[in-house]
Amino acid sequence: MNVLRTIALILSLGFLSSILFYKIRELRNLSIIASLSVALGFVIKFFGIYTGIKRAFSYKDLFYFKFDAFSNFFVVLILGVGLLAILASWNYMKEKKGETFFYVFFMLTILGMVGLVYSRDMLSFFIGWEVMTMGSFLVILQSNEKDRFKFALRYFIISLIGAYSLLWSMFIIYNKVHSFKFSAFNSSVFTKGELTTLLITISIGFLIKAAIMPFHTWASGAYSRSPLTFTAFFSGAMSKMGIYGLFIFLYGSIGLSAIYKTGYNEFFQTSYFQYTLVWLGVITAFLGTLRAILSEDIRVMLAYSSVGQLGYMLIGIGLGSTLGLTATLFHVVTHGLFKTSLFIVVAAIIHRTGKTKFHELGGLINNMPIAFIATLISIITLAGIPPLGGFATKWLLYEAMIEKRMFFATAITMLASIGAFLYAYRLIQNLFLGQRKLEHDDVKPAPLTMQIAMLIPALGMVFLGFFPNLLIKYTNLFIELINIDFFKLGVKVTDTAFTNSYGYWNAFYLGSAVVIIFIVSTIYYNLQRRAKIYKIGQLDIYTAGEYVTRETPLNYSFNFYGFIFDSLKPAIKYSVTNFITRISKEFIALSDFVRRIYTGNGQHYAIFTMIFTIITLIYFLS
Amino acid sequence: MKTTKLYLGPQHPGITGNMMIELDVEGNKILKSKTHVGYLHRGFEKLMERRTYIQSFPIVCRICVPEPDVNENNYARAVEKLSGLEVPERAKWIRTMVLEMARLQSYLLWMGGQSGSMGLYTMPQWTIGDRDYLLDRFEELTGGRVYHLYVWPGGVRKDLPIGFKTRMLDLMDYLESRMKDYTKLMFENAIFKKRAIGTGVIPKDKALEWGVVGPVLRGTGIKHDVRIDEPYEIYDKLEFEVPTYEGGDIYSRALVRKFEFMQSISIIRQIMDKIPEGPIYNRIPNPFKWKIPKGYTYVKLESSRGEFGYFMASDGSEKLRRVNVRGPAYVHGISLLEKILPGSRLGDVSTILNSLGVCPPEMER
Amino acid sequence: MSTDSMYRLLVTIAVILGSIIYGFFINSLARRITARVQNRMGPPLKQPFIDVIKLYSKRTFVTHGIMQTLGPILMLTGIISTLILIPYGKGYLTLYSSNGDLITILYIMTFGQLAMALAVGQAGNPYGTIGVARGLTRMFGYELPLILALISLIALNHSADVNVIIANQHGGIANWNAFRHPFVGITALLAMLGMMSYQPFDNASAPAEVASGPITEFGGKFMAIMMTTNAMFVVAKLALLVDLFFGGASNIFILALKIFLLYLYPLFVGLVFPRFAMEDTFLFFWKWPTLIGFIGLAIAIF
Amino acid sequence: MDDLKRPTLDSDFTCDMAFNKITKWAQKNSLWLLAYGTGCGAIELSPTMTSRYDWSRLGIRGSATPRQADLLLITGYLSTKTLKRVIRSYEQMQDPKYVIGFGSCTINGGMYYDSYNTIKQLDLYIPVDVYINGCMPRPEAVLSGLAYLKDKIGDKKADGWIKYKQNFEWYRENQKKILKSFNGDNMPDKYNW
Repeated sequence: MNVLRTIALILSLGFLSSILFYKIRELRNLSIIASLSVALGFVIKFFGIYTGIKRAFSYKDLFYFKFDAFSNFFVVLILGVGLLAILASWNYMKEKKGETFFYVFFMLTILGMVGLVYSRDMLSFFIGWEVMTMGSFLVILQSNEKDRFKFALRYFIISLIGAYSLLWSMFIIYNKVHSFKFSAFNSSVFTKGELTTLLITISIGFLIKAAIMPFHTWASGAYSRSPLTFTAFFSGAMSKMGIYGLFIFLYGSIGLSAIYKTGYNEFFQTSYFQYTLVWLGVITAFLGTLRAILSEDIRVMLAYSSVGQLGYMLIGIGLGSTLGLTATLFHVVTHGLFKTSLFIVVAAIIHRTGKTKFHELGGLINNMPIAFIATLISIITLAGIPPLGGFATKWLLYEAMIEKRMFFATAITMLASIGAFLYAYRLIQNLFLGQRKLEHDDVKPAPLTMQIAMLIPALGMVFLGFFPNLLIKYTNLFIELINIDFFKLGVKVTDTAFTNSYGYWNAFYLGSAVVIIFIVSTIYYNLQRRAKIYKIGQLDIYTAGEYVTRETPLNYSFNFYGFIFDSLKPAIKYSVTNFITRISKEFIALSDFVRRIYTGNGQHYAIFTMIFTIITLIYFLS
Repeated sequence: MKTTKLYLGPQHPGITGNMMIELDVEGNKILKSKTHVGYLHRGFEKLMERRTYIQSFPIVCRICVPEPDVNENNYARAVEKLSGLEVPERAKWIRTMVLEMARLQSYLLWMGGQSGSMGLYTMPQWTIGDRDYLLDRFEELTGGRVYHLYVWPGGVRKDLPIGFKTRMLDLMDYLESRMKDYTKLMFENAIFKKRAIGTGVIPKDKALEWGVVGPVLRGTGIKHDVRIDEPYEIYDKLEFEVPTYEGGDIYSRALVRKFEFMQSISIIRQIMDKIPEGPIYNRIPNPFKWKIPKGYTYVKLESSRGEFGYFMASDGSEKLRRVNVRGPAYVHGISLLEKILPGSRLGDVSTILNSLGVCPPEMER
Repeated sequence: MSTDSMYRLLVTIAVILGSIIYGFFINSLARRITARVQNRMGPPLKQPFIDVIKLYSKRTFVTHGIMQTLGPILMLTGIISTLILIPYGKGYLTLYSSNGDLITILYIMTFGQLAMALAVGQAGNPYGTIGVARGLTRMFGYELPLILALISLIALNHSADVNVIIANQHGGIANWNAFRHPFVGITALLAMLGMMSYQPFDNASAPAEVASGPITEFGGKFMAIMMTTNAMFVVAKLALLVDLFFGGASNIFILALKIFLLYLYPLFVGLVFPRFAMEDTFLFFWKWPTLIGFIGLAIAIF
Repeated sequence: MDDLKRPTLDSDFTCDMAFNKITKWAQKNSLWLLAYGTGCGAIELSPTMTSRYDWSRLGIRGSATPRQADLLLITGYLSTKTLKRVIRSYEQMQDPKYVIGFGSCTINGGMYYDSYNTIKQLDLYIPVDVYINGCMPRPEAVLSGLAYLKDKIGDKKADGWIKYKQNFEWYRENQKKILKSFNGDNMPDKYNW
């Protein structure tokens, strides 16, 4: 039995049923969910099994697919997040304008992604890549936002640039090695200059998909204007395709030795190219965080947060050491979990209230307790506070950077993660805590499917917090699998304790200590015999003696970190988005000028032709 | 709603008394401010119409709690003006001294409030402790610490006690030496300067139009002082300067007050030096039968916070017909505050409030 | 349970209780010193203990919701978790510091702060929320120099292990990190001003601006636990700084002395300075301390 | 006032009053005062709290918000507008809580006995544990008043907060008599806890 064919069959069936039953909601959704879960179960079943099954698939030596643990890792992420997103969409997309086509294009995107993850040649990789881009572009158009065209188009155009950059580099490779297969790549036939160009063009293609600064300009618009359950998938799984591509191209096919050939820095034990990647990641992490802190729209904040988090992953890739790659893979999982959960929470809130700005919300904790718990766990993970899963990434990443002696970069990355704490707090404060608005008194809890979809990742995060070693056992496997020079300074994992030459951390002991201390504190807290805790009303707060009403705006939420904004105002003016906007304006002006040449008047064309002929003649005759 | 409504007061540590500023805040920026008063309204002007001239003295000083003597002085001078009562020379000197002492203690209180609002808590501990020495002298002179009932129509109640002069001069020396510490701790403090310079600016061209008076006005660079413009008591016989500083911000107001503090010390020294001997009061008729001829008058003086005026009308009976008190805090605390607060930062509200010397009881009377 | 881990547990409990008592003790000593500077007597040394007992003996405890009730417990949890990761000496006094390095300590410190922030949020008071926003902004400010200093230490010692860093400072005052690497020491000391929330940087709970800030809605038992955790947190922070920059300690008494002396420094700075405006607080840390920190780090690396 | 019933302490409250020695001692020696200068008396509080008289040596300190405060000092007269805020602040404070009427105005209206805007007798509206008379009372008088309150707490006689709970309707009625727009201004009718 061929595993790949089976998976393709199951997913194609799901895709077809989404087209066939596009009018019948229950049938369509159930068949999609069934196909995704069967495929997911299938992948998980054969996750580490490579014997007794046929796991490669090729067609005329042109398309080549392979079923291996590394791809499976990403496929599980794609299918899992996809499943959750579709589950959440059941209620979220209900009776929305674009509901019918949403699922078709969603499935198309998933199909493309699974295809590109399993592909082991450039051609099928590129086809999968384009299907994914196209599908996601079409999904964005299914949302109800008025300005979706503008942002979808921006996303599409920038993605196209990335795709062409990728295509170009593929042609260069084919020109030299005469094969599209990854395994056929041979770095010795390239010169140093060619390799450098290749690395740059390939990276641009993938960095655009991962929304790394300065290629992030599409991200905030596309993330915030798509149907939000799709954004959960977009940010949770799809943005990682850039990371996957970098993995597979840089360390899978091109290989470290080829990268080192382009220039090697003894001090940092890394090539200049990788060093650039690290700093791009650092800058992205920092500036993305800063933008997230200062945004007023929930969706935009999460979008910039995604940009920042992708920066961490790029750092790990740039480091190229075992520890760094482990950190990246770990973060791919944790980010997938918490971003999915958060976007679904936000989708639920927007679904129930119709509000998207922070200052229009507040005090929803009693209306949506499950969403609150999911958010709480997600933001603790996001901020990387022990004992939940997020801290493992942070620890691995910092130790990896310190190991490579990139101390400045470490400092700024750590600062960025502190910044994440700031916006994470705002996320929970302005949505769930504080005073509830009068019009939100009878907001119902999130729909059941969404509650399930937001709680499952939360459980995953708690589990990863206590047993990060289980995941790392696998990631170590992949890293060996994709043939990286195994560095001596690897992370040593014994049970739940992590040790490397610089530091150590024991997840399980720390986690259990926190739990034990929590239990003891709770007992101590409730020891007092006479203690009666009275629950008082929402408005019974200190307002300097004044009496307030429900109409009084008592939530502090707009311009929450106004201090930072005021302090950094001069610097914030210069953003890449503004730069691009200006360039596009200039471009329009240029086009305007060009339009003047093409007036449509035959006589003008005649004159131009004459002038051109004369100049050419003069040039050749002289 | 983008804005947050914050109630600064009446029960708030940042407010200078029992009043309330209702703020509409957007982030850290204030969009709108509205002063609410009425928490301290006792109806003085109505109460005084029911009391005889002398009976009004005990309540008149309670109009402005931090600086009661200006009210006594104003009221006494208005009564004297209406009734044509003469004041002996020595009484005038003593009255001036009391006024300057009141100014000193008021500035000490202000220094504490101003720096306390910025979180420099050592300063109020020092200045209010030192202010108590002034209150001791008040107590020695008048018998009361806060409310003195010392100034009387036709003079003052008691003569200076024996040895008062030396003790007063010692105190002046002490305060002068303490001022050096205050300067180091507060006026030349880098962070104080950083917060005070450029905050709460009152434009010079608007200051007079807005009715700003006192040190706040002199802080914008306009020289206006009742003591020099229309001298009362014995201010024309004394040598002193009235400082002005350009800028109109908190810091220039602080410098004006610092300079005036030193001037008051010098004035008290001059008074102690030159005070003539003589009687201290002219007898008034039986207060219960003391009828003051029909008429009206307006008296004013320069209090530590600005021009303080009393308009009084008598109808020939033993009781006042109408009195209207014009205090500086009314302008500063209500209309001026509502004009200069929008656009400033939330953290500066209390600082600006303190620098204007807003005194709620005087606003509401 | 083996006798070894038994002893360790007992020592840990003793250190936790000791940190409460010592935290209160230096707090009240600081209040006495403050009072002396301000020309007055000050409260008796037992005052913080009296305050806490009184807060516990309050009759009503009011809460606005589940997070406000849970917040103080989580805060206590976070602080104790921090405390047990910091070494206070040798042997059993290293407590459980073998379960986490400097980075772990840095991150687990924020646990308690998050819990506090959540509790404040649930109370729904705008002053509380503004206080938290200010506190977080200040944290974002001072973390930059602090991280630079800590990274420099890691770079210099080739280890993020606090015990190793202490061991490397062995042998006299000149070997202490604060003196051997002056730039790093200065950066850490400047960042510490922000950590201790004394005067120039006490924006979060500035009475004249935001009433009592984050603790606005907390009374009775909640307030008591907050006071307790604050006392513990002060000890934890200072012990960490002593460990990292001032040579650690061979026995607990010298550690206590060093903690107290280090505590005096932000106290005296606070006594003679008013507080910064919020923007200036933030910018202050990102200007000079950061610059010095970068220089220190550059020296440490090259 | 004839209609002021002496509070009868029922068993539940008597049980509460039986503090053990240590909590009683703590409550005595740690009085946090609500920073609310309601009237002109606030001017004498600053000397009392600063370097010359320094009440912190008696375990007294200010607290910015009512949640943490034990002691409400009514410094002088209360206008009706302030009374409303005082009631709110008092009800937000947490038991046990004490009230000190400061100055003659709280006892009988003092200087403003005939004013149309001030209340004349404070304990009709909130229970008062200790009065300090005088206008103004000197810092020494304030300190002695505080010392008296401490003794009262020690003797379990500072039971104003229990009185307020037990005679709540009576107090509310009185408050409503003077505050005409009591319900119209969103004042909560019930005592919150």
